[in-house]
Amino acid sequence: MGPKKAKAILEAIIFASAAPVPVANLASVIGWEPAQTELLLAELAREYQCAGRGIQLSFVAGGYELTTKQEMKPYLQAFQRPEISIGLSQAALETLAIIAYKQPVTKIEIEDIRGVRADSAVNTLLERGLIEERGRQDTPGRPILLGTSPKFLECFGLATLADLPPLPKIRESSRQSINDIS
Amino acid sequence: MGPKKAKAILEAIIFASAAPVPVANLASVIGWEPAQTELLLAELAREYQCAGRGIQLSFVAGGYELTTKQEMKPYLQAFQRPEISIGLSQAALETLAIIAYKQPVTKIEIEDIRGVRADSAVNTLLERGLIEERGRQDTPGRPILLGTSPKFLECFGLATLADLPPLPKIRESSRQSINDIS
Amino acid sequence: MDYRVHLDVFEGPLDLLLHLLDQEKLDIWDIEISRITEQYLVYLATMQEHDLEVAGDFLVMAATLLQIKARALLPEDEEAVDEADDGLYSRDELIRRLITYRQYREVAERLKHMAEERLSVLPRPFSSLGETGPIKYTNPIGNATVQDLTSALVNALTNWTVRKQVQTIKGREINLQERIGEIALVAQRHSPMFFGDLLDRKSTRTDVVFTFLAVLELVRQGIIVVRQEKIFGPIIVKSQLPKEESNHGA
Repeated sequence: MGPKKAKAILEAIIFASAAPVPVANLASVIGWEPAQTELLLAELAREYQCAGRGIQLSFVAGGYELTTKQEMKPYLQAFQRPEISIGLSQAALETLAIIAYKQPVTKIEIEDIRGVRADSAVNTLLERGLIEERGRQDTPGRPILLGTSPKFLECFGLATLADLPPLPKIRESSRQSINDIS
Repeated sequence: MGPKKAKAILEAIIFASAAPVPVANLASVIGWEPAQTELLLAELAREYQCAGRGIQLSFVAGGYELTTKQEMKPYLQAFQRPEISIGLSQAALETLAIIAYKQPVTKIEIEDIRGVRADSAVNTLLERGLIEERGRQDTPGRPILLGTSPKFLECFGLATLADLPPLPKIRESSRQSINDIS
Repeated sequence: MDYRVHLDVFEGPLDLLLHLLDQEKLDIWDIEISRITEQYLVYLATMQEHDLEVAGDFLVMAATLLQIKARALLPEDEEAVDEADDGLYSRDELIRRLITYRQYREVAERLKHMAEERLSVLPRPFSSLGETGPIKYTNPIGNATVQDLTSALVNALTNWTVRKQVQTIKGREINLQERIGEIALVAQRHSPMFFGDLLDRKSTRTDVVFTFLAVLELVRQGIIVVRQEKIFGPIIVKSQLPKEESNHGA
């Protein structure tokens, strides 16, 4: 197939994909050699670079993906209506962080660290598929254990849990508490 | 701001949005008049039309959205449109058609037209978010009024309700035969 | 034959009537009531033969058809009975309804086609922006980054440390494990006893909760059993362990 049609197909596939698309997959759909496909992708990427375009083609995590350009961020933020933001609340984010670093962990342990009820935050995270139940702890009450889901890794662009960054430097007293929990 | 930058911003916002974006919202971010913004969007849509592109800009459900082009379908077999699965029964589809054309309409009116109970079909449509309640009719029993939702437009690729195909014409020619008794 | 195939496909009496009209290649306007009534009744009979539940709507239509047919045979005094509140309607009304229904049935077909067409263009699978509709978690973390995650944890831990220091000053700690041991002993000695007797006047809400948890754990381990005769009634705790010396003395 000709380069124009092939390029259109590449654009459509990358656009419709939830994750970066490896070049091998793209090559097989258009029936080109991977090396030739790479060249075509480079051409596509160059076209996006022009000043009139707001999106870009980049190579991430072993595949190609479309994203908005870096310099569009302020306009996207301006566009975002705070009351309909689908982001996570601070409570949910802290709860997610505790679960991510301390998993498997019970709701009581989370409540102990945060000092407030965790039900609502935990439900939010479960609903969004970021965490999941991991059986029960063999202690009184047999509380449910929580851990992060594969979707969590995907959303934060992590290959494995080992890729979570080490915690940044913090006050001495807090450092103590991290040792306690991890 | 210049048209190039404005166009890039429009592209980025529409790309990043999950639902079609109304022109008013777009205009306010780039600080252009809505009418001028529409012209810019038309230009953008034209650029996408070129053969080397796999995606298109269209006006659906009162806003602008980017999707893959129709002719890309064969190459995108592996991908599914999220959330929208039309799989509606004939009953639900007919009920939806009546609501779409006659809205706001009561369940009784629907039942009158279809000649059968509408509860189950109406519930299905409500559950799928294709229709919504529109208050109550000021008649005895105060029945609930039903109308289509924005999601209906989106699922059926309609810009506005005015874009619904016209109802098939009733042939008037043999009208007198109504009066005949056979 | 043909009946068999279509039996359960009809959306209602109007749908069935339209099908019969199509089959006979009859125009709605030229509907021959007597002919169509006969066919309609044959259909209903077939449905019953196959033990398919014939919905009330189908029966009402049968009655309507029969009445229209009967009226056609009578002299023209129909106006008087036309609007009778028997739930049935006239031939004109039937034709009007068939036409209206057919309009929507046809347009439903168009809509179905449009929806299918719509399925052949794909949107982006998720968005990075907020949405205007009900919240869908297509991108469940909004624009949070891993850095946000770590700083959230640091924040939580910092708060925790501060709170812990405060707690240590005023707090006395309840150890669940200790409480379990205590209750096992008390229950063994005083079995059977009331749950309430495991507490005293100084017990705080936390004490109650811990005692309750301890009891649940002991039940799980099979060391004690509990019984409650009615909701909110007293809970009776009974130890499963053999009693100590006092038992022998009795």
